[in-house]
Amino acid sequence: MITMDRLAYSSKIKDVSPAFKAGLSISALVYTLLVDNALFSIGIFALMALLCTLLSGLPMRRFLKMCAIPFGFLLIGTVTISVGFSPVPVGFISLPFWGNYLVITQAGAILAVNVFLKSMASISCLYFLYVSTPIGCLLGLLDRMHTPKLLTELMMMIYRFIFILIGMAEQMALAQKARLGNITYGASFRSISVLASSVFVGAFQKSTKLYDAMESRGYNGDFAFTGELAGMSNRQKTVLAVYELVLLVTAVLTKLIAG
Amino acid sequence: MKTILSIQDLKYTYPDGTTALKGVSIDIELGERIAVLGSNGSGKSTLFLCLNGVHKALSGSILFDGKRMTYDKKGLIEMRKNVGIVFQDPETQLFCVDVYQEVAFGPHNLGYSKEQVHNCVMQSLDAMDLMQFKDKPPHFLSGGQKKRVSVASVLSMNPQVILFDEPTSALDPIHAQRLMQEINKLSAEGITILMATHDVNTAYAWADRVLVLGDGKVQAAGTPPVVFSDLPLLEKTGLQIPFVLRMYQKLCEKGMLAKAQTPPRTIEELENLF
Amino acid sequence: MKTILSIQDLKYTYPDGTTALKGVSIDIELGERIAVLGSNGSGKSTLFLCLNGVHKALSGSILFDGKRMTYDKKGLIEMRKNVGIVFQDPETQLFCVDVYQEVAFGPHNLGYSKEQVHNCVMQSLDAMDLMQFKDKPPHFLSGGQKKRVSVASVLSMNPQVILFDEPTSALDPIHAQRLMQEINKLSAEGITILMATHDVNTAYAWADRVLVLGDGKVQAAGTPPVVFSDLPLLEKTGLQIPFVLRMYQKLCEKGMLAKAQTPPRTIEELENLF
Amino acid sequence: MNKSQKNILKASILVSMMMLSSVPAYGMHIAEGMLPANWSLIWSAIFLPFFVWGFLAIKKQCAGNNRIKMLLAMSGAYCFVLSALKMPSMVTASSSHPTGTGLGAILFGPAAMAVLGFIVLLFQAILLAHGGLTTLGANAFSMAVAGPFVGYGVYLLAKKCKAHKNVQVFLAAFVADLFTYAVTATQLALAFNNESVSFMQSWGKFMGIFAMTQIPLAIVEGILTVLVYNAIASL
Repeated sequence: MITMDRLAYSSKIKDVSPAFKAGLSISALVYTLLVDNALFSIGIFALMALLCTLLSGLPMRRFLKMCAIPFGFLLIGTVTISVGFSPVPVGFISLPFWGNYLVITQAGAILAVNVFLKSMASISCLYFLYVSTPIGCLLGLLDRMHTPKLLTELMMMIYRFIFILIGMAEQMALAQKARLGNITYGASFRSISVLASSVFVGAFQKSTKLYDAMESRGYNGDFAFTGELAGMSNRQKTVLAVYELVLLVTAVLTKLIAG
Repeated sequence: MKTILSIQDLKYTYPDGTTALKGVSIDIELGERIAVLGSNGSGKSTLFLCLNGVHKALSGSILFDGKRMTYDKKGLIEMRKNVGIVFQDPETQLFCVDVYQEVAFGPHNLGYSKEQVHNCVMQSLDAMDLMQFKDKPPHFLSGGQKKRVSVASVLSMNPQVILFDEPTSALDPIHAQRLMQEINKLSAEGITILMATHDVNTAYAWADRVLVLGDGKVQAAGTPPVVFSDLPLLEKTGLQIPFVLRMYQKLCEKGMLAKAQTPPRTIEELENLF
Repeated sequence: MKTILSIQDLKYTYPDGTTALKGVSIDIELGERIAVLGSNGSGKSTLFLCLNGVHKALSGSILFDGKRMTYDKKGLIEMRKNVGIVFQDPETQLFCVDVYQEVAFGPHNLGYSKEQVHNCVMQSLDAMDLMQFKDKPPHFLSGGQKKRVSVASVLSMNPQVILFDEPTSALDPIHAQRLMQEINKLSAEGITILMATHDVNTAYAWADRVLVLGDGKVQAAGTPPVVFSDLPLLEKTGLQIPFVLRMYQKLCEKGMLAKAQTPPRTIEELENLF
Repeated sequence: MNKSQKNILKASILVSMMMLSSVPAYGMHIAEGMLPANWSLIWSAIFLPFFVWGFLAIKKQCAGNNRIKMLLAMSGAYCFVLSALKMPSMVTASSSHPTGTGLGAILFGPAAMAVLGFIVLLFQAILLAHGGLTTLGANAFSMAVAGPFVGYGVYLLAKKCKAHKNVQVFLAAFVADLFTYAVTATQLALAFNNESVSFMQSWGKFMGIFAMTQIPLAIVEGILTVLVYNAIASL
């Protein structure tokens, strides 16, 4: 499985303060939701595309490819939103439906486009955070923000275990394929069910070994975040403050103009 | 000699962009024993997965018994029936509830009738001396037993070629030796065997031919004494000279031993020259 | 010589009833290199887990530097600080988010301050040549790199004794050789090393002393030439004679070589005798 | 395979014929940014008490037993992998994701699922770009609370009625799946209704889309869960 966390390690700003990067990303995300304006969404999307490519060094092609991941199911969702009901045919499209009509009106279409743009903009905000910040730093940031310890502990362990299990599942899927495990639909079905149960058993067998390994290095129930987190420099603090101000002003202006 | 597998300019790139095979060509004769050498990442595992149709080659072709391999359903069934892979780690090769079902997995997928499946399973279990473990879950067997189950699970499809990926790597010497005997038995029955290994001594003693892979290409292919006498090649690919060959050459060089017609392959053969 | 670990009549039975150690006694000297041989199930891994306090011995005792090991919190911390284990499969040894934290896990558990932890981590990362992978999660690393991380994660606790469980088993020759060099470097710095292995040739060439386990008991312990010349023992424990020793003995027997003071341990030493 | 499993397999093949292969599966996660800010907050607030309850339950379980903490983490990782498994589909390589909430609830209990489900959703957002942060509350409520709870309830009920074990497990997974989708549809309908489209109409739209794509999937997942559960139980 190709996961997105791989991208963060080739980022130009991977060692920059995660709080700074989270500040850039999360505040833009919040404003996108609050302002809820198509032009504002487009602006945020463009801003994040710039941050991802110029600041973090992600190739543009890669960024667009990533944007295509949620595109498909966002489209279905938003098309559904755009559909209205009417006793008479109105709008661009109307389909007879149990005595009424399924219609797409201008209002419906605008709502759908708005939701679509807002969603893409929000996704791009998170993408910036993901492609610039290794997971270790994100979890460190959560820890720094006084997330309950048990929760960060579980998250840190789960992150690593996910890849242990994925590795196992992928190897197993290859071995199944090599013995025609996916040759018919029935075979695939059987394969996936034995795979899921086998991974379950494997998970618990591996957990014993991992626990031994943890104990052998003195594990006493304290699985703390021990990494190093870069702090925010004064320059970054200034940049972030200006950034917030610009966002705020733009947001207010957009709201005023759009009514 | 009849060519059973003919590989022509095979190329393969993983979805993440890593090019694992950069044009591999080799003909494999029926009944041959081939040792495949090469460091990790040299493309051994990828080659095996291509030969069995799990990975679809980007370009180039694989001919089985003269017929070009196709990736439609019929072609894949053909290929996976005829070429079996025994993976390195039995832990991830075994996934069924018990040994019987594990061994039945392949024949079942070939669409055999219940009786046919049963016969195939029984034969392979017998061949691998696993009858007593028939109803046990594979997860609870020992390493050596698991390995034998993984061989049986491939054998039950009656393949003509079996690819072994470092079969003895996790086994202790007793079980490793036993497995090698089983492999030799299969070879004696006419099954063509390719074995990926890191152990130059085993490769030298066992193989009819050695295939050295490196950087996704064939670096050398030939009989063990020829390949392992090629010092620049060994240097380049990080391989060591097998003990027996090195000793033999040294002894000849010092005049302590007369040159034999063919260099000895095992320590016993070497000792017999004394 | 100073005895660093003294094991006296150690017994261990798993919760499922399997008795893995039936009374193991041995003294280990400071700075020794000991190869632990024995088939799978002979008790090697269990012994290692006992020596580090992960398994609590049923009876018998372990003395570290003359002090009897206790299983209270302080005693366990002592033991785990002083005796580190590098497990066979790095995949199930590594559990942290990135390499830095993996290596910091041990020192952190020892209650070190942030600076101390940082220093320990940096030193071990440097020693294992891993600085460039500091921020990467283990699943982005190759097998050889993972192995080095698992060594670094033990090294950062500054143990006096390190137990290696088949360190080179999954590595290709180049990476195996490199790891052996790292292990030798640690040994040269005075760290006592126990290495479980199936490879008699490595054991013979590398070890100061060989410990043969079988059926949960010590079958033999002594210098490699002595242990490997004991044919009934080898027969009983399924071990083969190391190639160099066998060759040397054969050549001496045939009168082609004069007996040396001590038998050669490596192929180079053997060749120098010619 | 025993006889009942075989029958189930046959049935599953039949069911899969019903699957509308041309309709791409609708992700059951609400995408990032799709919900208006107020609904994001409301659903987070609704999810919070369940989360706290699950968290306290886990904390009590883990107290003084570090091994349990690790087993829980392993269970969470397993839930992630389960939800990322590619389901076989009839045509081409198109695939969709089973939720695994039913199985998770049976194996680990609904309280643990509230926390583990939350973490799994977070990692799905980070690693796979499925779902998101602002919709985490809504998604967590539907997938980590509503689905598992109702699924688990149905499981207990079926147990009480002395239904066949396979039926218990099937119903748990099937209902957990459907209920998750129904809650998601409700969440979307609540957020997207106005003068021209009433709540009920909006709900009908989203349920309609789900019914087309997810009912067959829920059946398939139910059968799959039975097979997995039996395989696990037989070990």
